[in-house]
Amino acid sequence: MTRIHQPESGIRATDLHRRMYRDMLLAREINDRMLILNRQGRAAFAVTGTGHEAAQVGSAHALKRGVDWVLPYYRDTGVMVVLGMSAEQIMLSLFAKADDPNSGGRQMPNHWSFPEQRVVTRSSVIGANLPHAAGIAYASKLRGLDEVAVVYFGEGATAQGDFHEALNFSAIHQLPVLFFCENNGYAISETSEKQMSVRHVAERARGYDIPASTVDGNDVLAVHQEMRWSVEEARRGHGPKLIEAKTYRLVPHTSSDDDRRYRPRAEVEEWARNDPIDRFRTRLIEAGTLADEEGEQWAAEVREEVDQAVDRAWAAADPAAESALRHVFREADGSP
Amino acid sequence: MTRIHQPESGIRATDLHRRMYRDMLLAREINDRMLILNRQGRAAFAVTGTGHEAAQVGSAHALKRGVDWVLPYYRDTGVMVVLGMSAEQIMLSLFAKADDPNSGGRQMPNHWSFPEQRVVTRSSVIGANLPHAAGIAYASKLRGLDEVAVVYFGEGATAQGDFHEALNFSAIHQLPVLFFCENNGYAISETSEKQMSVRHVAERARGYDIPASTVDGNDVLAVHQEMRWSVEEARRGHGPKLIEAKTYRLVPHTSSDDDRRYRPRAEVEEWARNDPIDRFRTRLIEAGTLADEEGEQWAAEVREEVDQAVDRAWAAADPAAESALRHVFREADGSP
Amino acid sequence: MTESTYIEAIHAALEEELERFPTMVILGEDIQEGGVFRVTDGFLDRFGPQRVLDTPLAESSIAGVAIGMAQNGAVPVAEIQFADFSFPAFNQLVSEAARWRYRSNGASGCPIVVRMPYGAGIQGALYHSQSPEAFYAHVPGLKVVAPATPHDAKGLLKAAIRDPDPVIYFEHKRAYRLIRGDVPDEDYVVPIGKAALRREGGDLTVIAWSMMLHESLEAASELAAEGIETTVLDLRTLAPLDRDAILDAARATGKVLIVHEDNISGGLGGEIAALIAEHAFDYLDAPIRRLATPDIPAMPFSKPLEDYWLPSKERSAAAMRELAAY
Amino acid sequence: MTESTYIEAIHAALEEELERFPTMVILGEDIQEGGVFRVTDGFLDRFGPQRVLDTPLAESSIAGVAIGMAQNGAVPVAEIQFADFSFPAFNQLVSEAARWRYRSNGASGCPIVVRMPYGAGIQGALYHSQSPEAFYAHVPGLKVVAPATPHDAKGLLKAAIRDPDPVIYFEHKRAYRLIRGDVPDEDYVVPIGKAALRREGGDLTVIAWSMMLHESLEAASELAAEGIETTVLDLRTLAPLDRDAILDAARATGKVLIVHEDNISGGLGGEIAALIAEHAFDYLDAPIRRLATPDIPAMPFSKPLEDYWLPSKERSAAAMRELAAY
Ligand SMILES: Cc1ncc(C[n+]2csc(CCOP(=O)(O)OP(=O)(O)O)c2C)c(N)n1
Ligand SMILES: Cc1ncc(C[n+]2csc(CCOP(=O)(O)OP(=O)(O)O)c2C)c(N)n1
Ligand SMILES: [Mg+2]
Ligand SMILES: [Mg+2]
Repeated sequence: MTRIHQPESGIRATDLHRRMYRDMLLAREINDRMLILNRQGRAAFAVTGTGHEAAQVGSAHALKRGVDWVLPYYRDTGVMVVLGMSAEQIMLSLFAKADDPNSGGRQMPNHWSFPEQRVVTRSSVIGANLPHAAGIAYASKLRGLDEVAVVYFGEGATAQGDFHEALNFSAIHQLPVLFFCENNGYAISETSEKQMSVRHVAERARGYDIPASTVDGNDVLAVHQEMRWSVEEARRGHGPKLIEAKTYRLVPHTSSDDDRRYRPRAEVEEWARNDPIDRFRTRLIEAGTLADEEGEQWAAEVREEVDQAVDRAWAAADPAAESALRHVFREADGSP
Repeated sequence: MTRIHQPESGIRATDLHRRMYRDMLLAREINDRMLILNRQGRAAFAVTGTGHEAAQVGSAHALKRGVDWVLPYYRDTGVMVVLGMSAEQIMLSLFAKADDPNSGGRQMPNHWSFPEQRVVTRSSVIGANLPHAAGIAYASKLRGLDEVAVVYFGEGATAQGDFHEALNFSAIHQLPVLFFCENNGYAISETSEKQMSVRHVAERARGYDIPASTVDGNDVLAVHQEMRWSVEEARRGHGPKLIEAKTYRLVPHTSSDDDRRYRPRAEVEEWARNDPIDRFRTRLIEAGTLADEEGEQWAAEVREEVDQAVDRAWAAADPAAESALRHVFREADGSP
Repeated sequence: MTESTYIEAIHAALEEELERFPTMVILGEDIQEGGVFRVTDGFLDRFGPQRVLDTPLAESSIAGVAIGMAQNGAVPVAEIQFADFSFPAFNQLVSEAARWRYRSNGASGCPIVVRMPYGAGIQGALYHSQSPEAFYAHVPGLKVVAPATPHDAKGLLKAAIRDPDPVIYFEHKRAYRLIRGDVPDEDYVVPIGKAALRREGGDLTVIAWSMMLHESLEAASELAAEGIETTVLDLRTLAPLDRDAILDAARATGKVLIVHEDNISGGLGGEIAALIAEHAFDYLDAPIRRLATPDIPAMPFSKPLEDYWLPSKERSAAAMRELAAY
Repeated sequence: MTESTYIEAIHAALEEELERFPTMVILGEDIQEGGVFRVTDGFLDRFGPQRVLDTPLAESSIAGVAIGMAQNGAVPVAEIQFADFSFPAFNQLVSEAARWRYRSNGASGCPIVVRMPYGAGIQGALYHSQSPEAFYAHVPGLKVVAPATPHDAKGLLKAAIRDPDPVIYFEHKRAYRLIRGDVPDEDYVVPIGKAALRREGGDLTVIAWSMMLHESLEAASELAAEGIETTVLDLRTLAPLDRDAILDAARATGKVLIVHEDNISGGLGGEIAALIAEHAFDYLDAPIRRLATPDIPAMPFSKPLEDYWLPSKERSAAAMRELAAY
């Protein structure tokens, strides 16, 4: 049931690949910048996905935008970049500004909500949104719609009761849901051996007869291929799938964490040599999909984009204090 | 991973077998009587294990009494009979009398608690006591004790998040726990296809690398053999196991249920022909372990025993009204 | 108007709303065969297994799946077989459903209904008798209702189903076949958030809901024969509370008794008493009294213990007399 | 006596009890590396991985496994990383731990401690700021404590660990490094169930706990300069409540303000107000006031929203002045 996908040997020079690379660059730049802004004392808290960009961008590009439902987790800057949340919008969230599209500054950064792209709001309670994905997919099926729901989570989340209940329900009803696990080997300080007695999260799917695969999560094309196939399968009514993308976070868990306490530096360095962005760039250049200088130019563009996003977001208005009282229930003015 | 055990062809005429048969008879008599007492308006509620006696008696006889920890569920009259709870004690519980050893009349019948045999109290909340078994076993291991913990439950319970969390924790720490599932194909009215997407509960154990087996739960010797082996393995430190005993309840879910609404009579009749007590008697008589007339005599003795138990329990005192206020916290008089 | 029982009223509300909303789904354990109380009897044949959905025995996912459905155009009405079994779903209800709108800054809501048969008096023992309303009524973002009459049972359930926000609907299992009353033949809703004055009298005020309302009304009749006139307020909605109705009823008599089945400490009676003690203080002529179950972990099974535990008409009447005489 | 911080006091209590009880186990997420707040720093090396146990990310089993351990001679002290994440464990705490003794008719108890870092003021937003004490304090069979000082943090934690019944221990995360105080050098416990009078004055009474005690004490000093003398009661134990201390403090001044971080409706303040309104009614000279957070689903992340939301020293002082002038 578990298989490690190897990417195809020859990468075709497609727009998609260039687009993916660009998205990864932007996600990385946003991730890194959020942490810097925290270190500078400008952002109270940051949680980032540095190192996960291939898993996130590769998978998200397999979705039908505006049709498929997406439930990303706090590391998924890359998913949101693919779905079109701008650097500025993400920075508005980081600074908890009134115009933050996710929550108007109410939630911590990276607690996504983006109705126009069918990203539904989530809490910080790990595991709790897996049943939501099942419920969304049930409604799609009930209504005869061609939609797929994807929920993203870490391997730590798979220890929660809600993981079990969501997979069980989805399998019983053969729902169009994808369970996408970014297995980075750690839940804060705990290694995955403390979360599970099997080697791969994919093995967890066995108890439900849910087809599952383990892919190299630092290989954007391998992720993309596996995800595309799985999404198509789900859309065709063949039921849920679980994809485990093995990856690594190259940064502390959050701005509040000091990962030197629990991770050997050598391990981090080794994974840094396997940086998904570097790997992809090398392959794109080798394949002639990307010119060397383009890579540099894009990096500069992305930096500039994020610089401007930060400046604009920083200058934006805070929420008005009394607005804290709003939206407990639907207001008379007729929000959804 | 899933295997159906065949009983050995020749049954040896041992005391154990006779003892098991007798326990099954007694359990059945108690079960049936509880339901009758309810129908007669003498008991407010009854929940019974008629049909499950082989699974219960066969498994419980594999335990070390007073050493192993037992967490039975509401159907497990047979387990309690093996552990030495008397018919009278069970009837005290049915009638909610002050001397009910389980709860002093506070809990519904069959909510077992029997400290002298290491049966710990349980709620009605299905699934919730599986983590307790894991915790007990963790303490055994921590303290270097040779104990095993067994928790009994139906297949419906395997849908709960707590099932997942308990198996996961037990597997990670390789604890001496046995998960014993009496799969009777129904959770009240819901067939097992509504609870799970796999055919056998044993398959659920795959996601944890917990060895699991499916046995004919109406074959007391098959159950006993599988349980013995599993208990020994667990005691030797080889970690948790799951045993699924396929059986059937020959009666409504509880006295409040009308199973004719959801179960075809033909199905019930077919299982009645597979009654674990009849099957075992035939084999014992064939093997010469039990004489024909002994069977009848025992049945009469057991009836007499239960008659007397009912009479004595019925005559026993109710709890004093104000005693409802006691034991919220430990009292000064120094209970445990 | 047609006379019907409380359970018939709930059944009718579900049926009419299933007709009205083609994507309404009712989900829970054993509901296809009619449910352990027969509330959903006949719906499977009428609306099919996709809309009348038997779930696995897993309350967290019952709530969680309903939340997801509500995001995608379905109208989920979940059943928790007994309110006692809502605790495995507590996180879904409190952390998820209740905060959906708030945390999305009003961008999306979470219109689910969670029906919970609750309450004591049928020898359900510790885990089939609880009144956990205080937990849910404490959660901003949840609406909580507890109808006492067939009229309100139907009208509040319809209101809940049409409400844009999550509603916990407590239906009293002792009321199912015991309580009868007139129900309008045409479509109607009972607005969430409005209490109902069931009786007016100048000597004292009783505030109650669900089955305790009936006990209190009976006690009030008894007292009337003794010349003591009682105002009885049926809260109906437990969150958000109808503050005006509570304060008006308290001010009207200056003496207040609050009656509930939940245990006293931290029960909803405390909140009601606190509102009165803060906002109607100058009108009070007597201590605010609460009659509730003692602080023990839910109702025992034994009948003598149950009788000792549950507030009865007699105990209501005694407390009322005492208060009137203060 | 040695001066220490609140977090040092908790660390010391755990360490000393780990020494005292060879089968004591602390369990939770990330506690081997010291925990996200560093409370358990150094324990892994000292007591080994069996007694300092990193659990899977699954709160229901953290509580459930602790309950099991307690049956078999271990002394479990569980940590829920943030009190906000105790809701997945709600069923284990409410249906299981709290009722263990009651439902076994006193035959066995459930001596577990569940530590929960809680409270707001560190920009933890909706899910790292909550004060869910009212939920747990409502549950008969649970004891609930919330120390304000290092002295009490240590003494109540030791008392909790040695208690034969389940104790929820709320430690305020804003207090960890902010609050300092003297701690005895010798072994001691602070008895569960006893409030502490922190200040005496005849004009009004403030009842608070944990961080809100400190805000209230500062406000009281400020008011003293204006000639208003305040009695300040630190509840310390939230269940079972110290009724005598509450009623005495209320009677002493006839004017009461209750302050807490949890949202107002259904918060513990309601229960306290209700007790006073029933049992100290004749002594009251003013409405019973509550200062708490508004009825919104937990603290927002944005600093202006957080500031708006959290009761401050200034708002305490304003409410106290108003009450004194009534
Ligand atoms: C229910 C719950 N418990 C604990 C936490 C605290 N917490 C936040 S992230 C985290 C680790 C998550 O690990 P994983 O799921 O592997 O995702 P990763 O952060 O590694 O991407 C923990 C324990 C939480 N947010 N929710
Ligand atoms: C958490 C919870 N939800 C619902 C119930 C109501 N209930 C009692 S027994 C039961 C079915 C259990 O089925 P199974 O686990 O297969 O055991 P069986 O009764 O078939 O032996 C249900 C739904 C409960 N007791 N606890
Ligand atoms: Mg991880
Ligand atoms: Mg079953």
